[in-house]
This record gives sequence, structure tokens and C-alpha cells, in this order.
Amino acid sequence: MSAIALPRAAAARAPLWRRVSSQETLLAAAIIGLAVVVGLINPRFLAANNLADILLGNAYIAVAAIGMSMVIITGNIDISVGALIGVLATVSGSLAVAGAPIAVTWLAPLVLGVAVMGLQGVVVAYLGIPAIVVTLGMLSILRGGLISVTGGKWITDLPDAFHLYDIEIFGVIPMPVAIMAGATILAAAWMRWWPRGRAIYATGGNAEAARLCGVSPRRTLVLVFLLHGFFAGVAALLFATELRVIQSTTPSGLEFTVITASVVGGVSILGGVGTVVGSTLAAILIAEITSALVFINVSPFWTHAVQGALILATVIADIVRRRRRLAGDVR
Amino acid sequence: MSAVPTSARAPRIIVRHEIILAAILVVALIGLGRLNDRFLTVDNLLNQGRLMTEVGLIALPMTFVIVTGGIDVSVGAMVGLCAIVLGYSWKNLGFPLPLAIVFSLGVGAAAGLANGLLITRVRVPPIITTIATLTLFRGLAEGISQAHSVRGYPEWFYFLGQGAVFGVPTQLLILLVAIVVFGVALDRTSFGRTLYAIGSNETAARFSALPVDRIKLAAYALSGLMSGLSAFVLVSRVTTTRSDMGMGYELDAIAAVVLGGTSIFGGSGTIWGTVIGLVMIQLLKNGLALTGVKGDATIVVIGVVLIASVLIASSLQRRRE
Amino acid sequence: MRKYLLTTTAVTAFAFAMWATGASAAGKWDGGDDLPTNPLECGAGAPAPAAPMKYDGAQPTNPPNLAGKEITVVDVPKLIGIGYFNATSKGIADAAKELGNVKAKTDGPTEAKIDEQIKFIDNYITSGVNGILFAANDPVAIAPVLKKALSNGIHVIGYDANSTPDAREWFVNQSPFNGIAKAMMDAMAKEIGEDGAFGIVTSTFTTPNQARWIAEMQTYAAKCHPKMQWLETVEAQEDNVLSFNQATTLINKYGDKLKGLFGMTSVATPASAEAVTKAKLCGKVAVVGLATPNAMKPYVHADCVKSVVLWNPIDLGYAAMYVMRAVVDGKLKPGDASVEAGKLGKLNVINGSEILLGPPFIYDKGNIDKFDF
Amino acid sequence: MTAAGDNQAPLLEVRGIEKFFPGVRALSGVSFEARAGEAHALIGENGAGKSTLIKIMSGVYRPDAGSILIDGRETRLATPDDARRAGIATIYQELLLFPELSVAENIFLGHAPKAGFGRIDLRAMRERAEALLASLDIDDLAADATVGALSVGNRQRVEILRALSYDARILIMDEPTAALTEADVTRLFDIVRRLKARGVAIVYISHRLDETFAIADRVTVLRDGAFVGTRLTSETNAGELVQMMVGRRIDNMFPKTDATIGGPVLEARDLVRRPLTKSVSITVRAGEIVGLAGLVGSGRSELAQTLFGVRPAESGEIRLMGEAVTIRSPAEARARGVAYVPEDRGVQGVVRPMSVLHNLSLAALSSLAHAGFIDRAAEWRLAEHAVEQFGVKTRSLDEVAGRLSGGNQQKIVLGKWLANKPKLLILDEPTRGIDVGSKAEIHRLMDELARAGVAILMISSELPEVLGMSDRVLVMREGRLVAEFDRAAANSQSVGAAMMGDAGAAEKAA
Repeated sequence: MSAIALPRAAAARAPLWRRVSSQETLLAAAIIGLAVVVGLINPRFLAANNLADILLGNAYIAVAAIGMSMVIITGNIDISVGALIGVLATVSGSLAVAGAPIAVTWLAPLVLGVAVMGLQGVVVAYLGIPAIVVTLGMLSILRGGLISVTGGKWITDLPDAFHLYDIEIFGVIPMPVAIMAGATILAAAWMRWWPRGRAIYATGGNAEAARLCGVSPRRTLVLVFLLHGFFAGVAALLFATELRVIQSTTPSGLEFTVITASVVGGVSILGGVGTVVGSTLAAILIAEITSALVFINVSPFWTHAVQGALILATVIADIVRRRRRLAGDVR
Repeated sequence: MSAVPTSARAPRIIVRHEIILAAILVVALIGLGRLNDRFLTVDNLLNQGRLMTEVGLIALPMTFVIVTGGIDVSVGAMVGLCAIVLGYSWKNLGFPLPLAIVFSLGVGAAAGLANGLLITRVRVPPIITTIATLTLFRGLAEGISQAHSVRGYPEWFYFLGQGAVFGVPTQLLILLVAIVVFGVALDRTSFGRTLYAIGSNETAARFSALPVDRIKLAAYALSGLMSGLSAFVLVSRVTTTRSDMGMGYELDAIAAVVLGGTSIFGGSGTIWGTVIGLVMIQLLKNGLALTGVKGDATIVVIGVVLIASVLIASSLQRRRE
Repeated sequence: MRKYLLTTTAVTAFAFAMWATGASAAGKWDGGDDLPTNPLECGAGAPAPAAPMKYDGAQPTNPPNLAGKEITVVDVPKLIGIGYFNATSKGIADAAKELGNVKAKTDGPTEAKIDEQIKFIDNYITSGVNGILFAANDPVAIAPVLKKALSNGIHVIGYDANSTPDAREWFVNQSPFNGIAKAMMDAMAKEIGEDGAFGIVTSTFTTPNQARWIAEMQTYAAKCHPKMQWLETVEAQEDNVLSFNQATTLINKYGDKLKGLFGMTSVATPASAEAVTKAKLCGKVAVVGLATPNAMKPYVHADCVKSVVLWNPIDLGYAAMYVMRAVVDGKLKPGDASVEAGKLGKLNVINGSEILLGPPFIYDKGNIDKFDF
Repeated sequence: MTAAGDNQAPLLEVRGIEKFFPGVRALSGVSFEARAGEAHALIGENGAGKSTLIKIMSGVYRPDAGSILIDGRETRLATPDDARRAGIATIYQELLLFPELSVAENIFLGHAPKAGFGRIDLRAMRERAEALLASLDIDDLAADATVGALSVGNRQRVEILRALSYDARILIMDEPTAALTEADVTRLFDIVRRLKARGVAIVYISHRLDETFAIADRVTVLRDGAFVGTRLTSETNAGELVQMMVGRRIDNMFPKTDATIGGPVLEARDLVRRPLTKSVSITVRAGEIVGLAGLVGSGRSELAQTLFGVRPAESGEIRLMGEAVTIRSPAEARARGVAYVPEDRGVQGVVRPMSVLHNLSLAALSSLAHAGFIDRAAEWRLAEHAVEQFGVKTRSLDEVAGRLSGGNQQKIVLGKWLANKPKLLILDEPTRGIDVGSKAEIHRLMDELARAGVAILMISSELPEVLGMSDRVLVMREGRLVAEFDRAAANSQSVGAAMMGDAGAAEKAA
């Protein structure tokens, strides 16, 4: 978003896997390392159910971060996602209470999410309004709108069937985790092996060039926003079905959490680089940190400070790594 | 000679944008004024000025930052941090209040400088840097305060936030001075010109022997300093200090700047535009509230106005190019 | 690279420093506003009536005499769009309808931000209402704008969350802090025994009411339940999922040691109950907390939660509206000992300028279905 | 090399093309044709309409009148896609590649070989990329290398390969050599010949007449959007073409007069700045034009940037006007009277979105500002003076610099620096990619400055320019100065040889 739009070169002749995976490995290492350290201080942290709960409670962030990463890779950003998730969750819940078929209550947020994000995508791509502006506006529209409509009435006594969270695949893998993993893998594969997926990087890397290669940056951008909306819908679904109560307000600051997950995951805000595997790992790491701080008795007053510091450290690590790789290219 | 442009990118267009915005503003004001006779009263308008000062003080340096093609979303957190530092150093460290004020301003500047260093030296993109420091600064505020709010400041301290000079709210005067200073700095000085150059083409600016990094540092430090000032005004107005102060200010400030026609990609924009954007948002909220529109609905309107106005501006721009 | 190493070392050092201060946080907690706590007597029995204080509220400067005339009243809660304040504003609306000569409306910030709330009140002062009902996000910060209202001849009545007394005429007290604290602690003690260990999920450490309650609970526990083990307090904003995650974290951290969870907000309590349910610990980990009935029904019916402490927020709003009317009609003047509040009957004035709604209400399986909010 | 198959029908033919832009008539009645196996050069000054014409031929613009025939059949090229399907591929000046993607991905982006479920078959893609590389005997370029890390020459070859991957029959190259080293140019020409042999028609846009004669069979000249004429290169000469282009004779491209050379302005000893500046010692005297020749990547620009403080020296000594100085930033360099007109005009030179006025004052701000306040009157005067001194063609000082032609932009960059009277002027590729007219003007300007006593260090990849303008020629290779010739001794053979040295190795390293 600044004049530093000069393309970042990557290591010459580096095998693709190395280029895309370095931040992922770094994150994976961090996740394990942290688990070990905290485990030494307080073994309970490593209890299977605790680790599972960390994943469960934050799956929706990881899922939302998938779409966000795509958006950021195209060189855009979306700060309306938090509000949107709130809205979609409310819609889904209201339908469930109103007695709509479960299938409908599950599909509605996906469809609506795609619609809203698609609209924003069109505005960004075809009317050339910066994404940050459009989504900033949409943020307040959604936040205000939701309350005007619902009056913030909580949604309670949801039908049991509605609760995706209680479903377990093969009786072992909880649905949210399955969805998180599945979505991540599918998205990653798609962005790696499918032409339209690659087009996302092309658009982010050099839109003009993409256009002359017969890849329409605009259509790609809209597609990305559509997908982002879809994942936001899935996230909203997880968000809505986790508890027996839906607040029908917009979770404040969620957008920043999601963006943080993406950038910590190694997605370059300058566009063109990053993977969703990274963002998912990052989401997990951040959740892990939050939980770990409680386990090692960090004063609750300081938790946010520590979180911020750690996030900053990871981001700097990523940048420094890229820079060193870049320096390596110059003979 | 009179044709000397007022800003870098295609001057007339910017001016045009601001004029349109101003026109919209005037129309809106008249409309709202007709709907409610208490709206267009000196008292109310002055009072609104009082209420918009904190965000305004932040929106000014935000304009600088965005003109360089950067962004600073940590301002809200810096307000919180400065507020706490002010209160804590006075109450717990026993600083005399004036010193505490200066100290908190210093901390603000330092926080901004830290952002600047990460951006210029480590070359972490601005939005990433400030998202991370947003959490960090807010966290520091909570940690330092240990969730205690500081209260019971001496009377004179409230003059800035609640007092008035010749009927004009004190902080509004400060805002006005700041607006002039920032406006002139951006429009008339080599500092301002350099900001534009950086936003338009950083490399070329470097190769033109402009002190790119120092100017960027200055911009972010300024952003921190003004957050400190904003915190001072805020604490003085609400008479207490809490670690959650200034939450969400970043978006309000950015909204004002963008609404004012500053390109989020940098290289263009003016302080005057930002001021119009700021006033527009504040008076819309106020006017709508007075005419009986509820808070939640007001937010929606603000969102629509934001998108719409930028749409109009850009379509105009495209027509001219 | 060097920079990176520096950062990490810095961060780790930092992290450990924070860790060190961890202990201090678990220690005595005064609610963050340095106010004294006064625990009630142990055991059953209503709180002994406090010694009558002289009126310490403020008065509006020459308000128009609107006795019996129609008045417009605005209600500015901490934030709109949460179950609790929906209930209070319902109460206000009901009372207004009953009275017939009041135009009441509720408006406020969508997030519990004090400076947002101030702007709302400010706007309504300008728009010229006759009375303002408020629930303060910060008792001190809200004072200046309330004083401004008074000086404009507007009647100002607080409910749920007080301001400094000199900034409003009356405050309708749902139930004194120490009363809530006692009810909560006693309920917990009853469920997990005198030597049980418990954790607390609250909104933020800076939210005045929650902070006061926790502080009062601490002193009351020290006095009446000395053996109970106070494990840890975690923040969870007013956020459903975050509350759930925090509660779960506590459960996982302390395992069998943890016998009970306090939910300090109407958000945290159902979330904690959900966490306990998910962990299949119903009956093993007790959940006691403040909450609205609807959100708690499933857990109460599932016997996962025995008792929910709460005054009836509808009554609270209702009472606030009646007090407002009484003040405007001159039926409640400084020094009076009680006020008529419609179906609630006669409400007593306590510590100077507060009107007591009554003892906190305990919802349980038996009565919870009678309420719908 | 004869024009292949004169008799057969042209692959591509445009007839009577008209193109209007708001207010301007970009093309009027232009006709042009390209036959299989020929290289047809398209030349003309900037603004002559070359770019507009190729944009029309590659489907970016649509003509307002006239027709496009492919294989003799009238065809409508509405989009770049249409053009590609018609077998037309265009290689633009600013290479359109994806730095983060591999060579293979860049080649096949948009039409990658598919496996099941429409997924990209990575192996097949790499294999086909390697096949293409092999078909042109390119052995020093890996299919999975990341494009971001390649030299300009190699990037351009990737673009050519992309064109071939579409089986393009008509290849349009817009100033392909503008950014190339001599070595890359020879390799490019080699490729072009291979393609001609395959029967590909090549449309070749260039400013450099020597190239035109080296590679083209025919040449068509445009001027002011109008067709001037087509010649067989075998039957024309530079003089005629220049006259056709500019409509007047430019007697002397290199108006170098003998200047009185004074004392040393710059004396640098053993400058080191890894990785590309390895112990360089160089002296430039007042009134002297020193030409610095060398391949791209030989460290010429890096040396310049070290002298200018963009990449400060790690060790070594710099003396300006005899006094030892340290230059750690461009600001310090400017303060010492050093000026640098950078290599990449678009990125390092002009600030495109800014007005001409603001561009011209950019480097002089500190001297224009009193207590930080810009003296606007003085700024305006400065700009007006520069515009007339360098004959910048612009509607007004408020015109956005990005809208001017390359030549005029370059003049602005020059003007920007001359505004604060430098003692040492470093010119990095001063005339790259600008038209003959402006080129001659800039050369004349250099000569004036030299005679006015300015010391000039000129970096150029264009041997004729180096030879034509320099009092002394230095040759740089792999970070060192390897040869020095005075004006008399310097000729293309000697200098060229010194430059290439072990060229192959040098390029492989790229």
C-alpha cells in the first residue's frame, strides 16, 4: 500500500516448497516449542483435552483467516469481516430458532456471506475504491445495522441439531477442527495447483501483467472476495454453533485478530506472497499463546502486552528472514 | 504565479474533491438544521468542537502518515498508554502533574518513534507494525495501570478539557492551532513536500537526496506525540484515567482522513480535506442524534456516507483523467 | 538477524517479568477504584439497615415545574444490544406506559465506551429532554456531563451503575455491592463446601460494577469463608466465545482442583456453564453467577447450574422510571425515606441518595421459567 | 540476410489505421505489414505513435478506423486474448512478469498444462518449459528459478518463451534492448534470428538505429502519428532514417567539443562496497566527461550510487575538490555538489504523479526553503528557467510529470539536479529509451555543462554514446576498473573487448 511496491525477489532456483514453507515451518516450530516450554512449567497444558480445546475454541478464527489471507495476497485488506461474522451468526441462529430446517440455517450464512463480500469485491474491483475504505464503511453499516434490526436481543434455546460443534467425525475428530483442517488443505491446494488459485498470486504480484496474460485481475479480485465471504460464512457458522447463546452483536476487534493471524502467517501485505497453511498455523499459535499465558500464571494485567510483543517478534522474524533471503540473491 | 498548486497530485482534482465535500457538508448541515432548531446553535456547534478534538488531534498526523503511503492503527492504543502514563506517573510515581503531562507526551512520541523505527529500519510494513504495536501498547497500558483508574486531579487540570476561553472550548482552540500548523506544514514546507514525494515514489525521493527515513520517523513520532496530547485532552475532559481509553479512535481518525479525500495509497491529500471529513462525521452523528435518529442507525449512515463520498470523488477523478 | 535476536530476548525477558508479577495480581484486589469495602455479616438474615445518612445527591438548577405534565425521558445505558439492558429498557418502557404521561426512549453506544456514552448524553442535553436515566460506564468520567445536564435543569437519575453522588439526584440501587458479594459467596460455599477452590470469569478488570463485586467478594470471603480457595480471575470482555474459552482454560488448568466458577457478567455466566457442560463436569464444577434467565434456562434445567443470582432488571428499569416521575412531580425530595414505585410498592432510601430495589433475586429450576428476558 | 519471402502474403497487415484520443489524433492513416520470417523495424520519435500502433496490433486499443488483416483475412482484435489467439504476442518495454513465481509458472500462466480436475500439472509444465528453453539453446536458465531473482536479460527471455509457448507467429517487441547489456543484445539477436528462421514475423520497435540495421530486414518510420515510409534496410542509411524520423537533419548525434580540462573534482581511492564495488579508484576532472562502460551487473551503477551515498562506501577515500569527505547519504552528496541522474527513470528519477514544478524543485528544496518554508516564487522561477533551458515540452508547470514523454521526463530529472549547480554530475544511462531528438539535445547539454567546468561521469551501455561523448573511457567489469582509454585510443573493438572480458561467465552469474 506504499511506494515500496517494488517486487520482492525470492531466492534464485530455490525449490518451490522451500520458498512457500519457510514461514510455516517457523510457525510450526514456535507452536511445538511453546507447547514444550509451557508443558515443562505446567504439564496440564499438554493434556489432550486442553490442546483440543485450544483448537476448538479458535477454529473460526483460522477459517476466517483463510479468506483474509487470499484478500491480502491480492494486495487488499478487509476490516469488515468481524462485523460480518457477527451478522451471519445472528442470521443463522435466528433462522434456527424460527424453526427453519437445519440445512437452511447452515447454508444461509454461507450464501449471505458470499453475497456481502461479493458486493464489496465488485466495488473494490470495478469502481476502484480502496478495499480499506469500502470495508471500513461496511464495518459500521453492519455493526449499526445488526443492532438496529435485532435490538441486540440474545438468541437462546437453539435446537440441539443446530450445534455443528457437537458432531464428531468417526466419533473422534470434532467437526470444527475437521472443518478448519479441511478448509485449509483445500484452499492451500487450490491456490497451489489450480489456475484460478495461482491467478491470485499473479494478481497480487503484478496486476497489469496478469491482465495481459488473459487473467482478469478484476474477476480474480471479485472471486477472492466471494471466497472470503464463503469462509467468513463458515467461520460465522462455527462461531454461532459453539455455544447455546448467540449474542447477536458484532464481536469487537475480531477483524484485527483475523488480520493478525494472516500476517503472522507470512502473508505479505504488499501482495503476491503467503499461504493459508501459514495463516492457520498462526491462528493456532496465537490461540496457544493466549491459553499458555494463563497456564504459566502471567499476570492477567500483562497478557495483552505479552501477546503484542510475541506477535511483533514473529512478524519481525518473518520480515528479517525474507530480507536475508533477498540479500542472498545479490551477488 | 497564482496557479501554484496546493498539493502534489493533479491539484485541481483534490481541490475539487474538497469543495464537493464542503458542499455536501453545508447541504447536510442546512438540512439537519431545518429538522432540529437546536442543531445550528453556537452552543451546540462549539460543544461538538469540544467532543471532536481528541480524534481530530490524531487525524492530523494520520493525514501525514497516510500521505506517505503508510498507516498507523496503533493511535488508539497510544492514547490509552499515554493516559495511563500520565495518571500513573502522577499518582504512583509522585511526579508533579505538569511533569507527568510532559512525560506522557514524551512516552507518546517514543511509542510513535518505535513504530517509525520498525517501519524504516526493520522495514516491517506500516499496517503490520501498527497492528502488532496496537496490541502491545494497549497491553502495556493495562499492565502499568493494573486496571486501576486514576482520579481526583486538581481543578486547574480540567481547564483544558472542560474550560473555555471567551466561550470557546479550550481544547477546540488547541485543535484549531494544530490544524493551522499541520495544514501549513503539509502545504508550504519542504517537510510536507517530502511527505508527498515519499508517498508518490519513495525511491525517487531517496534519489533526490530527500531524508526519506528521517521524515517518515518524524511522521510516526508526530502521530505518537499527538496521541499523547489527545490523551491529555481526553483525561482532562472526562476527569479520570482508564487503560481502555481511546479504543477504536484509529478507525474514526482514518475514516476522517479518507473521507477528506486523502488517497490511502499515499501521495495526495490535504489537512483541509481531513478537517472537513472530521467535522462532517461529528456533525452528522450529532445532527442525526438531535433529529431523533438512534445511535446504531447513525453508524450505518456514517458508513454509507463514507463509501458514497469516496465513490463520488473517485468517479470525478476518473472523469478528469 | 541481530535485531530479531534482540527482540526475542527482550520479549522473553519481558514475558518472564510479567510472569513474576503474576503473583501480585492474585493478591488483594480493591476493585481498581481505591474505594473501601464493607463486608456484610456472615450467615443468613437481611443486611442490617445501614445508619441513615443525610442526602448527598445533587439538584438540577431551577428545573421547569412539570408536575403532572408530560415529560420526555431518555435512558442511556452502558451499551445497547445486550440482554441485560434490553430488560432494563423494557422495564422503563413498561413504567412509562403505566404512568401515561412520560415519553421514554433508550439510546446509547453499541460498545461499553465511556466517551461514546458521554457524547450520547451530551446530545440529549442539547436536544432538550426533561430527564436522563443512566447506567454509568465510569462513575467519575460521566460526572461532568451529568452535572452539565443538572445545570440545564434536567433531572438525572442513575440505575445499575452509579456515578459520583454529586452528579445525579438519585441512584436506583439494584442491590448493594456487598449484598451481591454475600449472595454469590454464600451460594458458592453452599455448593462446593467451605474448603472448595474456585475461579472467576469477569468482563474486564476496569468495569466498575464487576470490580467492586469482586473486591467485596474478596473481603467477605476472607471474613466468612476463610478456607475457600481463591484461584484466579480471568478477563473475557463482554464476549461470548472468549468467555467460553477462558472458562475452559481455567477448567483445564486446575482440573479436579477447580470446584466452582463465578460468572461476573450476564455473558460470562452462561459461557462458563457451557464450558462446564462441554467438559462433562456438570455437578463436579459448580457455576454461580449473575445472568439473565433465558440464557441460563438450558443449564438450570440440565441441573448444571443450581442458582443464578440476579435482581430483576425489568423491575430495576421500572423503578428508575417511577423514581424519575416522582422526582419531577416533587413526590421524592431530599431527606425522604421512601418512594412509591407502582407495582413494586414502597422502596426505601439508603445511604443518603440511593433507592434500594431489594435483595438480589435467586433464580432456580422452580421459578426460572416464569421469566422471559 | 535477405527479406524472406517478399512475394507471399503478409502474416499481419494493418491498413489506414486511425486512432483518436480525447483532444489528440494519435494515428492517422497508418499502414504497416509484417511477413513470415522477416524482422520489420518500426521506428520514430517518442509520440510518433509507435506504442499506439502496437497496442492496436496486440488488441489493447481498438482502432477508430482502418482494418487489421491476418493471413490476408480481416480480423477484429477486441482484447489481448483475441490477439493471442490470432498468434500475436507482444513483449512490452516494462516486462510483465510475476517476481514471486517460477520461470515455468511465468511462461505458462493462464494456459498451464492440466491434469485431472483441471489442476495444473506441475511436472508437465516444467518439462515443457525446459523443452522451450532447449529449443533456443538456453542452457543457463532453470525452469524452476524464481523470476524475481533473474537479470533483466533473462527476464526478457522468459517473456519471449512465454510468447513462444502460445505458438505466436507474430512477435512484437517494444524496445527490447532498452535495458539490455551488449551481451544480452547479442543473445537476443541470436534468438530473433532463430525465430525468423522458423518463419515467425517480428515487429521490432527501437530507438537505436545501429540495431535496426543489425537485425531488421525492413524498417517503417512513423512521425507525429503519420506513416512516413517503409524502406529495405539494405537500401537505406542512418542519415535518411533520422531525417524521416525528425523531419530534419540531425547532423551530429554527439556534439562533443574539446573542453578545457581543469583540476580534479572527484578523486576516489580504493572504494569498497560489497558485493559489487571492489576497490575502485577513479578521478574525474573539471570540464571532463568520463565515460564508464561495462555490462549491466559489472558494478557501474553501484559505483555511482556509492559516490552518491545511496550505498555508502565501506572503506576507501573520497576527495571532492581536493578535500577528503565522507558521503553517507544522498543529502551529504548533494551538499558536496554531487548530482546523480539515475538509471531507472521511472522508479528512481521522476515522481510521476507529481507536477513538473514539484519534480524540478525536489532536489533543491533545502535551498528553496527558508526555515522549512518553501519560497514558492523562487520555486516557480527555478522551474520556468529549467523548462526553457532544457526545452521540456509541457503544457504547464502544473502538468503531471508522468504524462510527459520519456525524453521530457529525463530532461526534468536533469533539470532537477542542475538546479543546485553540481560540481560533479553522474549520469547513469542518460539517454536510455529516449528518442533521437531529445537524445541529441541531452548530449549537447552535457557538452555545455562540461565546457562550463562541470565534471561529468557518464555511465552508458551504448558504446557509440560512450565513444562519442567521452574525453576518457573507463571500463568496469565485476566490480573493478579493468581498462582506461583516452578519447583517441577508444574504439568499439578495444572497449567492447575490455567490457566483455569473460562475458559468458559474467552473465551466467546473473
